[in-house]
Amino acid sequence: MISVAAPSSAKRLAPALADAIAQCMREDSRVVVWGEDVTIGVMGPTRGLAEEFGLERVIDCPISEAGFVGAAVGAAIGGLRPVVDIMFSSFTYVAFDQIANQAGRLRYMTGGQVAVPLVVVGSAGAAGSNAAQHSEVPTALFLNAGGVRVVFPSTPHQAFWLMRAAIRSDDPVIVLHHPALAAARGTVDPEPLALGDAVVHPIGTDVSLLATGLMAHRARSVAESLASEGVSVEVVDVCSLNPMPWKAILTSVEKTGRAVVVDEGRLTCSVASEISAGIAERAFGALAAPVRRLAVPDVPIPFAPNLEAAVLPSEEDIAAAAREVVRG
Amino acid sequence: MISVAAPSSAKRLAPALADAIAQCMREDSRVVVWGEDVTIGVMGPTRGLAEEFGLERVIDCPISEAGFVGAAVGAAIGGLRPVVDIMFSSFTYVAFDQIANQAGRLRYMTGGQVAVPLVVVGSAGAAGSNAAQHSEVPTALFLNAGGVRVVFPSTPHQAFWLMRAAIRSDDPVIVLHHPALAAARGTVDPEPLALGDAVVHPIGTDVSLLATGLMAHRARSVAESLASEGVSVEVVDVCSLNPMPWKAILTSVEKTGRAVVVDEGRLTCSVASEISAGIAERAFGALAAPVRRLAVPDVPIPFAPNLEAAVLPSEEDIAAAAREVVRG
Amino acid sequence: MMLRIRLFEETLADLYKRGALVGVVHLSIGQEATAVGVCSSLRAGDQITSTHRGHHHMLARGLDPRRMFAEILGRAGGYCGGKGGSMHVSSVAEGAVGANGIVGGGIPHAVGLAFAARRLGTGSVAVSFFGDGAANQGVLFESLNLAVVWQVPALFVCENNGYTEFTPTHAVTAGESIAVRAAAFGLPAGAVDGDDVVAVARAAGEAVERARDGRGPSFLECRTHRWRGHHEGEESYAKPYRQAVDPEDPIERLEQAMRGAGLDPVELRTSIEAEERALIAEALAGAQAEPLPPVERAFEDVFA
Amino acid sequence: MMLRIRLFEETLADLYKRGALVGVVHLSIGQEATAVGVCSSLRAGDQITSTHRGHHHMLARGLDPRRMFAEILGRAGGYCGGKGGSMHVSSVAEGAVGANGIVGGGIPHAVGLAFAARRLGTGSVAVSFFGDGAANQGVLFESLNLAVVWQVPALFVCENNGYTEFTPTHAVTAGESIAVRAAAFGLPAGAVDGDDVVAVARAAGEAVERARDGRGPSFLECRTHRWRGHHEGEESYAKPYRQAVDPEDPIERLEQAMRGAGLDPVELRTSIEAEERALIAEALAGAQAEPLPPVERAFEDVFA
Ligand SMILES: Cc1ncc(C[n+]2csc(CCOP(=O)(O)OP(=O)(O)O)c2C)c(N)n1
Ligand SMILES: Cc1ncc(C[n+]2csc(CCOP(=O)(O)OP(=O)(O)O)c2C)c(N)n1
Ligand SMILES: [Mg+2]
Ligand SMILES: [Mg+2]
Repeated sequence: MISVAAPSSAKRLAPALADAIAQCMREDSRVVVWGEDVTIGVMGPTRGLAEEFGLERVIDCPISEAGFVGAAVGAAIGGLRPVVDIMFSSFTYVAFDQIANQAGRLRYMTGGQVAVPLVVVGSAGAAGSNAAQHSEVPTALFLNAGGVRVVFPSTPHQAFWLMRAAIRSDDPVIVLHHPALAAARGTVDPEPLALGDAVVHPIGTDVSLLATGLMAHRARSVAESLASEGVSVEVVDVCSLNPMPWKAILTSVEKTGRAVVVDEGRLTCSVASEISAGIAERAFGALAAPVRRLAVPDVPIPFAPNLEAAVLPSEEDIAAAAREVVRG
Repeated sequence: MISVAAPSSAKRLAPALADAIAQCMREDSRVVVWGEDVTIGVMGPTRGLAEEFGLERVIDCPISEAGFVGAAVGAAIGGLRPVVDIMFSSFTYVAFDQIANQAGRLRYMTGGQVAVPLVVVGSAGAAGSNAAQHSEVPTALFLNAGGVRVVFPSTPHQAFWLMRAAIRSDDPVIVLHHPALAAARGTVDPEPLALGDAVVHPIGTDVSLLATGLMAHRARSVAESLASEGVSVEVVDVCSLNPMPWKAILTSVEKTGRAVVVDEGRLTCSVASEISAGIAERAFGALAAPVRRLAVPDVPIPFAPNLEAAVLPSEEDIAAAAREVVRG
Repeated sequence: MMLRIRLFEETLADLYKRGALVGVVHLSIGQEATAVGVCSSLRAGDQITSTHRGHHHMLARGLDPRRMFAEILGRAGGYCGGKGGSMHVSSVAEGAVGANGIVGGGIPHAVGLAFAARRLGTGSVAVSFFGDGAANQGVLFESLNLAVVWQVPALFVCENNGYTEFTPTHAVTAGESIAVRAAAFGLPAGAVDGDDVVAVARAAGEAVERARDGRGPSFLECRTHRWRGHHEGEESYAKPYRQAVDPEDPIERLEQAMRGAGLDPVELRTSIEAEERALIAEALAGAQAEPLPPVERAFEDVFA
Repeated sequence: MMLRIRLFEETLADLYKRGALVGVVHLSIGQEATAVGVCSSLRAGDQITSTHRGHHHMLARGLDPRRMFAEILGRAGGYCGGKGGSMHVSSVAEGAVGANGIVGGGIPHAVGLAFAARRLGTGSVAVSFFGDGAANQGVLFESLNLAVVWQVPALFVCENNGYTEFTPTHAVTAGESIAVRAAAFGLPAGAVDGDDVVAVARAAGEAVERARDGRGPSFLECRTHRWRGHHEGEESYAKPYRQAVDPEDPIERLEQAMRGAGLDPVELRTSIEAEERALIAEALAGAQAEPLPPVERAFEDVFA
């Protein structure tokens, strides 16, 4: 779908998510929204929807994540397209069976009899001392559990198009958004993004930085600062994680021969590990240096601001790793 | 603890787990066991315990995984050492918050005030058409969630010593056992194993096969068959996954220069991915070929025997991959 | 229909004994009346969710015994192409979105199916079957609360056979009864003799009508008996654990009722039994003649 | 003690307004009586589990305001070394295993703590505080069932302030009352005026005694009021959502009671208030003087 006019006037990330949901709700009466306090839209993605679409389609839920995610699975099988705001994505742990073992398995177990067009949207990442149970990035859990698509937009443009693609998809899709990026600025351009896309920008020749969410922002600003040092950095924003945009990743790494994967999830069995292993398998010959992983060490996110900062990959960490793989 | 006599007369894997629990219960009255039908010991690890220790210490639970795993977290903080049999490890999804967000975070969130000496034991793997919800290997989910130790013994010797180590540990430990190996034969030798150990056998020089559980058995028999082809295979049984035995893994790979990681979990963000990425980072120079990953593709486990067999890494797959990395 | 279920399950028991089945098989012999009684008031478009022990629900819902056998035998012609098996038989087109291997896992699905039916104005209802053991899964209570708050056309049917696998459910279940627990969530909740197909049909019929009329969800506890073990082959490790029950036979109960009504069940039964035996035998033969699923199928159907 | 809580929380509200706090802060102003009433019958060795809104529980349990401020400010001297923060304040040594950021997450812990106390013969009890919103989490019902089946010395205290974040709880909660839900699980369950510290203390006292005597768990619903928003700073996005409540002041209620008993609270209050103000001011000053936690601490305490 190409158009000249901007598809959304949203100028910030969270409103772009809300606008994508609103447009889908206008186009398709099967789209309904539920979750805790979605009428107020505490978390952003559902703000303003209740006013336009009413309480029949925007429904505040009790604190029963397993129950209302499970109900959304049933509603999706029953012909609706539910968008569930789970608030913080770590609350999916309370509903993990419904996501992994139900939404992610039913189509297969029934031999393709059912589709589960369900969207679960939740915040992921550390944003100022929300501590261990409200700050983590569980992307890798969803990728390993399987059966669900996963996207993690880092700009309003990505947010609008990927949320739209998620709602229009016939598969369950987890949409993650970073609380520190809720107000991130940017315009929504007419070129759509689809599940499985990556955004390569800036273009560079010396090293590929592969990152998502807040880490993609840090990677882009590192690209700028390293340019002044004469290091040409390419950033691949892996805004879709399932499907994983291998083509974009491998094209970049085969060009630069060097890769640093930056991940706000925990290191072990992380997205960074997956991308590193996949590159090693598919582009070993092109590698001039081992793929470097930067991620949260295997610790929960601490509360104190100075400790929180210490466990997240910083721009300094990213720049240092990039220099290292380039200069050896 | 070294002794000349065999510490356990168990000759099969599941009884070795049960014997380890029994010995710990004799030594330490704080050790209690609960879960569904643990008095009958449906799954094996608790069989016979009720008869010796009575219903005060071996407790049948209602189908309330979140409740009784959470209760075990509380009991562990309160001074007991609960061993919870969750039956099939995929049932942990129903209790995932209690494992990941509670058992795995409380020590950290409280600044070290509490220890959570909890063991959760469950079967992992496909064993003859138990289908999608009773056959998977969720190891990577626990490794990425963090805060919990994970072991996955493949022999009676490993089963006895690692279960013993798990119960004596002050950390939460997930003990996985493969349903197809419940009756696997072997003797329990006096040399103990600790959390973080790997078992390297057979020794070889051409290629390292890194595997766990049923896949470790397949790797060992591939080692035998390839020997007849003149390929010298070393098998590293990664029976402890957290702590990950990096030293044993790297020592082997630096010697052979070639590695195939065989994993019964799903490929994406798998243990295989983690080991591959870790080797690439730490032993890149020693690699004569890219690390190969063999795992279940990103599909649930199907019911039909021929389909189930098709999604699991077979001895043929393993042998082929080993030949490939050796002969290039 | 109860006879068909009985014969279908006896056939599986026999196949299991002869080593002709793979996986774990949970039979419903003794529980026929709950499935038949409840499904008797359902129509096309209605959906049921079921459990690991769900063959009777599926047959009562009208599924084809041949395709069910084929699924349980892991053949290409099975309802799920052999990818689901005994615990996951389903036929969405026939109003059975399916069985679930996770106890309680299917209960919230019924709430969502009922919500969708109401929103789409189909006039359909959703029924969730689950056991007494499932009455200790928190998600049941979350589902009851949602169903009542949303006033969706759903019926929750607890098949209380007294056992949670090998544990007598009363030993791990507090409170007066499961129905009483449900009632505390503000929906009509009653208990009925689950071996009396007429009583079950009457109670379920009222509840389904209530749901269709937009008068909200209901809960029905059916007290029944499990004749066989938790699953076939359990003797291998389960010591005798059952209290002496003297299980009632729902089929005989129906025949008594007929006699009470001055009808002679014998003739009817013999004729029906002959028919059903033939039907089941043919279904099994047809299923056994089915090919295995092609291997490529293992890698399909993860995503749309 | 109610005054101390009030002043502690007002101090935090003020700090928040001045931008001196990080993270999300949920205050307990208006709910002092439940915490104080319940904790008044606890002794050393007993343990409480708490929630995201737990400062009042911790203070009522006797924790040190200075170390609490330090934790909430993310300082080295905080109870959790600054790694927990407002939602995770805890002091195991003082009988508060701690607050939980996951609604309902701490409830089963109390069952296990009580089980351990009984098995180890300590004579201690475990109390779990949670809100009315948590009464829709399935794990609550699983925990009630376990506690009754196991007959452990536990007390479940539901602080019903009428709100689940910004949603009036009655709008998402079916059934007559939360206490009625609990009663269906077969334990003594009652509701009490949660703003009347004397009534709460009496009811909780009986329940704690019952637990200590080995007569099993109890459930207590305390009906109270939340004076402030769900958390500080919510005005930024939460449109006015509160029905006009005319919240009762537990402190004034106590003073009325004293008057009723012929005592003059004024003098007492002025003296206590002066003391407490000094104590809180000193505690805050002490906390603010604390250093930040050393960065190495971020990488410790994952495993024993
Ligand atoms: C979440 C979960 N926990 C445990 C099991 C193992 N399991 C399978 S059937 C069963 C007993 C179920 O009892 P009930 O609900 O009464 O059904 P019944 O077997 O009596 O028909 C258990 C514990 C499971 N499948 N899922
Ligand atoms: C599992 C989970 N779901 C949702 C949340 C977000 N949340 C935090 S507090 C809260 C409301 C809790 O209401 P209640 O239990 O009544 O406690 P109160 O805030 O009124 O003290 C919610 C929904 C959470 N922390 N955990
Ligand atoms: Mg039962
Ligand atoms: Mg509340």
